[in-house]
Amino acid sequence: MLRVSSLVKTYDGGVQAVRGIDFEVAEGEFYTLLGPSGCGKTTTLRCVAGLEKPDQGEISIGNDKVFSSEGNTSMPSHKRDIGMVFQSYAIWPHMTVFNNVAFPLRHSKRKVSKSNLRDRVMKALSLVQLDALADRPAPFLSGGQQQRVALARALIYEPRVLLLDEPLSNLDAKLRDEMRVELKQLVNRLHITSLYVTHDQAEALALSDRVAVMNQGTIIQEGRPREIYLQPRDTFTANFIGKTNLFEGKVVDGAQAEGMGLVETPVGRLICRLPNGAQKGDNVQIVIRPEGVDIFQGNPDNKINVVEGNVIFATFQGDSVEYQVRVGDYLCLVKSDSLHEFAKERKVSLHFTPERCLVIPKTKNSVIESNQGGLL
Amino acid sequence: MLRVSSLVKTYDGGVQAVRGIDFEVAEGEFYTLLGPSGCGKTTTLRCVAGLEKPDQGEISIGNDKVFSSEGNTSMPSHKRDIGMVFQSYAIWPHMTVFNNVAFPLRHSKRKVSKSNLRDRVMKALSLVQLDALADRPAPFLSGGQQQRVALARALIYEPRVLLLDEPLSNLDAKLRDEMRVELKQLVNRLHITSLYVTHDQAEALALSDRVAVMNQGTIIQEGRPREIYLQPRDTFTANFIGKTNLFEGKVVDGAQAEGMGLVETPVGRLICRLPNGAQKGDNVQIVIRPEGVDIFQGNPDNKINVVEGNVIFATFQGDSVEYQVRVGDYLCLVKSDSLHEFAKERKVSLHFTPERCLVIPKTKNSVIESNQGGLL
Amino acid sequence: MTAATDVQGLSTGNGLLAGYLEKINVSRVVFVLVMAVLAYLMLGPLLFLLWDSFHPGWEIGDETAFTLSSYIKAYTDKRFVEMLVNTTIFGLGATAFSVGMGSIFAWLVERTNMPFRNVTYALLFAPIAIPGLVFAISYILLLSPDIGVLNKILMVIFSLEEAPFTVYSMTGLIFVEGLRLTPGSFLMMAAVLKSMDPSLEEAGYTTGAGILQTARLITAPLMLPGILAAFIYYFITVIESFEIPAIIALPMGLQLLTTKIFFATHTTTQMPQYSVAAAISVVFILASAGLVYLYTLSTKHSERYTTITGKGYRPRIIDLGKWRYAAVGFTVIFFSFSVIFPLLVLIWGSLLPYLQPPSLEALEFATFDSYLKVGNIPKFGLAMKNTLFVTFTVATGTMLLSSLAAWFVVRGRIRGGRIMDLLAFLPHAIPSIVVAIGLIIFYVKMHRSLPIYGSIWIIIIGLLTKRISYGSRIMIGAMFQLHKELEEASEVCGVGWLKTFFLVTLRLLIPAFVNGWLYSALLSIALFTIPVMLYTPKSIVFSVLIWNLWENAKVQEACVVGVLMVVITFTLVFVGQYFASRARVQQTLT
Amino acid sequence: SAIDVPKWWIGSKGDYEKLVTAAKKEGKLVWWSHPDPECRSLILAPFEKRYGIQVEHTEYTTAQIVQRVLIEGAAGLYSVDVSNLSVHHIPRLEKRGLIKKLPYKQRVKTYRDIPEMISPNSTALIGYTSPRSLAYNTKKLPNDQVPRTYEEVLNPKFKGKISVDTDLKEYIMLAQDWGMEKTKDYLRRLGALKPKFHPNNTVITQMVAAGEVLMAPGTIARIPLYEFKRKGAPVDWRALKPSVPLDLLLQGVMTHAPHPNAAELFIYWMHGSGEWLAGMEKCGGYGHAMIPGSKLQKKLEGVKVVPFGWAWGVKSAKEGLGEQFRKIIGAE
Ligand SMILES: Nc1ncnc2c1ncn2[C@@H]1O[C@H](COP(=O)(O)OP(=O)(O)OP(=O)(O)O)[C@@H](O)[C@H]1O
Ligand SMILES: Nc1ncnc2c1ncn2[C@@H]1O[C@H](COP(=O)(O)OP(=O)(O)OP(=O)(O)O)[C@@H](O)[C@H]1O
Ligand SMILES: [Mg+2]
Ligand SMILES: [Mg+2]
Repeated sequence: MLRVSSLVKTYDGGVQAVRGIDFEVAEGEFYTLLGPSGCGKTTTLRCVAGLEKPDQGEISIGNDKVFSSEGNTSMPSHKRDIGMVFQSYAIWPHMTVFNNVAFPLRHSKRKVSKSNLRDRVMKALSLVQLDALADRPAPFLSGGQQQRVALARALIYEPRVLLLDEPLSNLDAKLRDEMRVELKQLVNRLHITSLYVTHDQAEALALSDRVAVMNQGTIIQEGRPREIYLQPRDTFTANFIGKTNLFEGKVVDGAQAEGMGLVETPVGRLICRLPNGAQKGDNVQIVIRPEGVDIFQGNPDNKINVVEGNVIFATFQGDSVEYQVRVGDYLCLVKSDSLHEFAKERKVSLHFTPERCLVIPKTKNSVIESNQGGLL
Repeated sequence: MLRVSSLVKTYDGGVQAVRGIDFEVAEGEFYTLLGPSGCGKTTTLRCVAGLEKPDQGEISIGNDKVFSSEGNTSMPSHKRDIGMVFQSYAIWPHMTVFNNVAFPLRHSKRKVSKSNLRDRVMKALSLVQLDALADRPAPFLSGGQQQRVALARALIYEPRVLLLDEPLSNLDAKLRDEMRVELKQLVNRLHITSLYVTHDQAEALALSDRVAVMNQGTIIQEGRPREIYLQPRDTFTANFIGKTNLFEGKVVDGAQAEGMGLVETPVGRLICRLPNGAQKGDNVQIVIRPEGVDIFQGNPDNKINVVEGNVIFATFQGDSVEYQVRVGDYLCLVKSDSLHEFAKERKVSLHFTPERCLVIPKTKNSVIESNQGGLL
Repeated sequence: MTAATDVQGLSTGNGLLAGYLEKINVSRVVFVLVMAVLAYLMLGPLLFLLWDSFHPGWEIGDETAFTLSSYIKAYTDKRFVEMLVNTTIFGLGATAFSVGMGSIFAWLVERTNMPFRNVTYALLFAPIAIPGLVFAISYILLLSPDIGVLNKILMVIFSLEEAPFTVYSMTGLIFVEGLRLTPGSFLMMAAVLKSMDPSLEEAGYTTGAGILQTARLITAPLMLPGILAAFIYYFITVIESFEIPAIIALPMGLQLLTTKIFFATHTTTQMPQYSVAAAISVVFILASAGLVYLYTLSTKHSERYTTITGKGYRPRIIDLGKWRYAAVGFTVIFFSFSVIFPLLVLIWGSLLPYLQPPSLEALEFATFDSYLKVGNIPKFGLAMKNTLFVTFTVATGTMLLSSLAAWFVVRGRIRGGRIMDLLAFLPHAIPSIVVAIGLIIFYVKMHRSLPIYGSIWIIIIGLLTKRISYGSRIMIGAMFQLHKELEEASEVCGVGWLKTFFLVTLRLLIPAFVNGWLYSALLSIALFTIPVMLYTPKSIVFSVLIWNLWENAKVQEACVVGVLMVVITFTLVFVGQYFASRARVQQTLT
Repeated sequence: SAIDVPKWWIGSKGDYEKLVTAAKKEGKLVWWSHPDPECRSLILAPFEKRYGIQVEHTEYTTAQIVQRVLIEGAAGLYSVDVSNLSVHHIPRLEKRGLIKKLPYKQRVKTYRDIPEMISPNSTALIGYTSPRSLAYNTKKLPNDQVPRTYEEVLNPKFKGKISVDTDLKEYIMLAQDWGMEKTKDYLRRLGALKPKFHPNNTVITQMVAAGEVLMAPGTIARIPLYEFKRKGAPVDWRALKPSVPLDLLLQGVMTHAPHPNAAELFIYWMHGSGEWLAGMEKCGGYGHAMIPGSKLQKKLEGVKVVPFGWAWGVKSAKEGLGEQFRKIIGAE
């Protein structure tokens, strides 16, 4: 339904915002661009919307080539038949809810009869559960309601593609959770092709059919949420999607059963999942999610993948407690059940579940960032 | 250190923003006001800061009564010796980082010598790891850096109380996590009395020594994070702090061991933790957090507190999967390990850990909200 | 699916015209149109000015070769340096005074709980409508060392030998001119203040800086780009104006550049020398271009100063406490000078056969006759009708054009936005008399193809040319504050650029539009140089009527019409404020 | 025919009939002249009534008028029939062929009898004359202290209390009588008294009336002085000795007048009939010092009058005498 190829966009100031991006979104698919601030997500989306003119590349929606640097075509925004939800919602404050939603039908080429208009607007509003507020002036809405108006306005004319730029990021934490669920259900129900932009990994994982992790204007990894989280292909993805313990290591024995192998790490030898083709002696990196580490007291029955350490810091997070545990010279992040809490300075044992110890080839750009476990 | 009593504030428009609030923050304590948008958190904070004039009540900082409606005293902001971090940071764009931080020492009554000034500013900057950027103009900072400048500016003169109004809410999800850790460490280190405002429960739980849950201008419950999350005193708190399964129930047997009792619920009889004084026949509500429910397949060994249901919806969240499981007429929220996932429509068993089934007395205002488990 | 068919139509080559029309980028077309209109409005007078300065007498058909004589005459005048120095002092002084006052009032009205803020807002407009001549003379009646009432009173109270003040001094001149320009700079500064996040100031208080310190160290520097813009605009206004200097500077023999222009163009003992006036105007134009360039340099990063709007932004009112009364006192004193005294003199003048210092004796002559006979003033009805037409057309035209230009300056991804900015600003530097002659020449020559010479339209064009600079300043400022996603949301959902501009952009900018409209309208009513030069019996307007009444010594009638103009002004201001505040209420809630 | 030839017409009857018939056919004429809306009916009504020709009058200053005529003329656009002009404008318009030579003296008795009324090339007519006198505030300046001569004006006690029109036209006229040196010297001495310079007559009269200045030598003794006095303002005027400058305001018919016959008839009628002069005198202040028996002529009897000479007007304009004088007195 939507195809973007070799997209390049450099801003006037010389900022290379997008450096050759390719992706395709199938009909009805929910596709997310996920990446840190400034990585070019919004730029890509705006190119698709026709609000920014790319320097190179091609963009097709359905069968229309809406942009092509070679063909020198560039269809203006208002002819692309897309819907867009903006980060600021961009609800027009001088209109009522009804008029906001009716606007695309009234003032674009797709005019409809008056009675038909009313029906369609009310249908769109009931879709987002706002039918009761149709006549309220837009400024008198809460954030979540405004967000829903923005959605209804983008959906009412059944655009071929729905573009969403961090639609939830201006909402309260609580409301964000609620709207996330609502949005997912709505999009599922309508089976609408969506391109979503966010820097919030939880959002991306929860909503998407497929996620593209972006950094510095390029796509680093593309895949289903599960793939992205559980099998990051490099440290950037691993780090960006959730918290991570990251160890340097060397493969000691690559011949264990079911793709498992033994790796020497600064916290000891760990049985890990090895990638295909990993050889003994390879320098690798090991990615272990905090929830892949069990924390307990006393001596374990099984000594495999178990190390000892001291609790440095414990953060109660409601549904879990996050610990920073010192193991030798390393700080390990551990996430565990919130019902019990290990006090600071307590001596504890950590068990690294072997199948959650992921080994990835060493890449050059693996910067150690501040919120990951790592060297003290 | 800070005492607020019977604080009332009504805005010109007639909005009763704060309706009688009392709390006390001990020296060095980190105290958080947590509540939904519009509940009066900011108003309370601004009253403490002297940016808003309360209608009634008393506010003391240290030994000074900075406001008293009876005594008719009202100390202006700049004499209260407080530090404040604004949601928008309010970094002055016409100054360098250094000058922003030096401002409070230069232009208030607490003037210091020039060499001393430089030292203190640089010390404050290194506290927030910005010493390298001292001479950069403020507009050329990223959000996280601006946030840290705002902190340094508020801390440099060692105010008696530090006030923070959603300082993290304008940051990216990733950055927010990082800054949360940083803030917690900094405040711990400096042992500074802090009053924090947020609507993000995760933030409140992770950062605070004590949390006050607010709603509609009043404090609903006050306590340590663990208390607030694990022992909410009513459904508002339970609901607002994290996701919750909420059942209506009737105590069937109040005489079980160790404060446990048997409660009849729409999903079956459950062994729950009973509050003191719960009597057989009492109508109650049962609060069970999604992570308090285990999900598995096949028949369990133990049939106690186990019910069967169908997976309606599964949301992959990275570190966990959230399920909506239909049990009879009820939708249960369940959170479990992300390594395995139960497909939609799958028949599963749920185990409600007895000690995580919390019984609270039935209150009138227990509205069933949209994001909790509940009637289908 | 319309888009799809369009593209097919294009690719198959069917309906070439339809395809071509589809391809036209509306915003580009409008850009070219606006650019053309601005260039048309501005290049006419500018080219005339330049050409005439090298070809003296060209305008009246003298056959003249290229010569530098006008420049030599203008710049080798032995008092030229004196003029330049005086003009600069006058310009800086009056601008500083009016922008300073404008900023103070903007701050008081927008940021504090000073009582009577709304009245203040409305009253600030009043001085614009009082005819400049009357405004200036009223200061002679007030502050002249010989007959000034205020001086007399002070001399009695403090038993002084000599009058404490004199209006005949550089200070007096600066004071009167500054008073007259305060309303406009107030509007500019209020817009700047409105766009500033109040928490920046609050951060000042919480760190221990007092109200005044915060105002000085934080509010003022943050407003700097806005202050600078207003300063440049008013500096040019001051050095180019002659209304007040004619009554106050001329008598004391104070030499300004505009004095020279006045003598060159308003002489009856020889032919007017527009070329000399033009040569001097080049100073204004260079000053404008230079200042605008400086402004662009100094505010390169001003976009970074723009507000972080959205959550957490709410207008905050500073409690002045006891200082409220001081603020009101200050306001009352200011208004006494800027509005009440001149207005009283105007009313006083409308009751008496000629202007005289207020006294009981004079009261004997007082009569309301002239009010009753106002209908007898020849052409009064026609002038009223024309004035309303001209005012509405000029104000509306100015603001529409300014809004479009502002869009391209602020949003346009089209190169040339900056040029458009300059095009809109430069006419401001061309003295009205030069604009008027330029227009006469142009439209006399064009008369066969475009017969608007002698019609009311030439007046409208003249006024439009001069007003566009203010309108565009106001709209550019406002446009910077409008989140562009509001417009993009409309385009994305299928609404074309032009419709979006009117349905969304302009609609949301109504408060600024109304302010700019009012100011343009009031100035179009009040200023007379251009209408007096361009009018015909059919296109007479109030300002001309007043001027002619004055010339015929019908001072009383002139004052009556002046009072009527003030009444119209207030009506316009109140109606305008009503609409603006309604639109504002809706918007501040976002 | 029904057309009565008036007594003032000295041309042939046929000429008159032809002129009137053609003029009536044109039905209107466009007259640009000095501001004066109230007198308009007094002055023009007799003409309009007698001939049924409508006069469209626009108030422009002579400077504005000559500008427009020249600019329009250069572009071949002609919208005015009869214009009010100053002395130095005439040769310029003649040179451009924009002002019409008419047989004034052959058609109208008054013009034949007082040939000074007609410009040397018979292209313009002196419509009215404007003596310049001393305006003074009657309340602040007792009658016995009012200067009688130009010399008395220079009394140091009047320092700063004198208003001077920035045009200095009166001194340009006086220079004909005094000679250049004396005039310049006088201006230098006047300048030393720090007079207040004002840009126009109404402002000057206003300042005298308000008492801001005591007197204004060289003020037009017509509107607004007359008007102010009539309304009770404490102002009066007096002709200063030794000589009274007399400004000449000319009327001329444009070569390409859209209504040539109406225009010609109008300008013949102007001083031919006497109705014009009567109207002007009734309406106040206006007059014609050259017409025997007129109010102004009587008033100036025995006074030395210095009219603006035709050649002098042109010469002084060419040399920029006004500017030179302004520099001497310190206004520019
Ligand atoms: N109009 C512009 N002119 C110049 N540079 C720009 C412009 N818009 C964006 N950029 C730059 O291009 C890069 C990519 O910006 P973009 O807005 O696409 O990032 P993003 O991934 O959406 O980030 P965020 O999560 O902060 O919204 C950034 O470095 C940004 O500073
Ligand atoms: N200046 C004001 N004038 C009138 N009403 C106000 C003003 N400021 C806040 N309110 C109202 O007072 C109530 C409490 O506002 P407050 O800002 O304290 O809420 P909050 O808890 O901080 O919410 P949020 O999380 O959205 O910041 C709200 O209903 C708000 O609309
Ligand atoms: Mg973005
Ligand atoms: Mg708040």
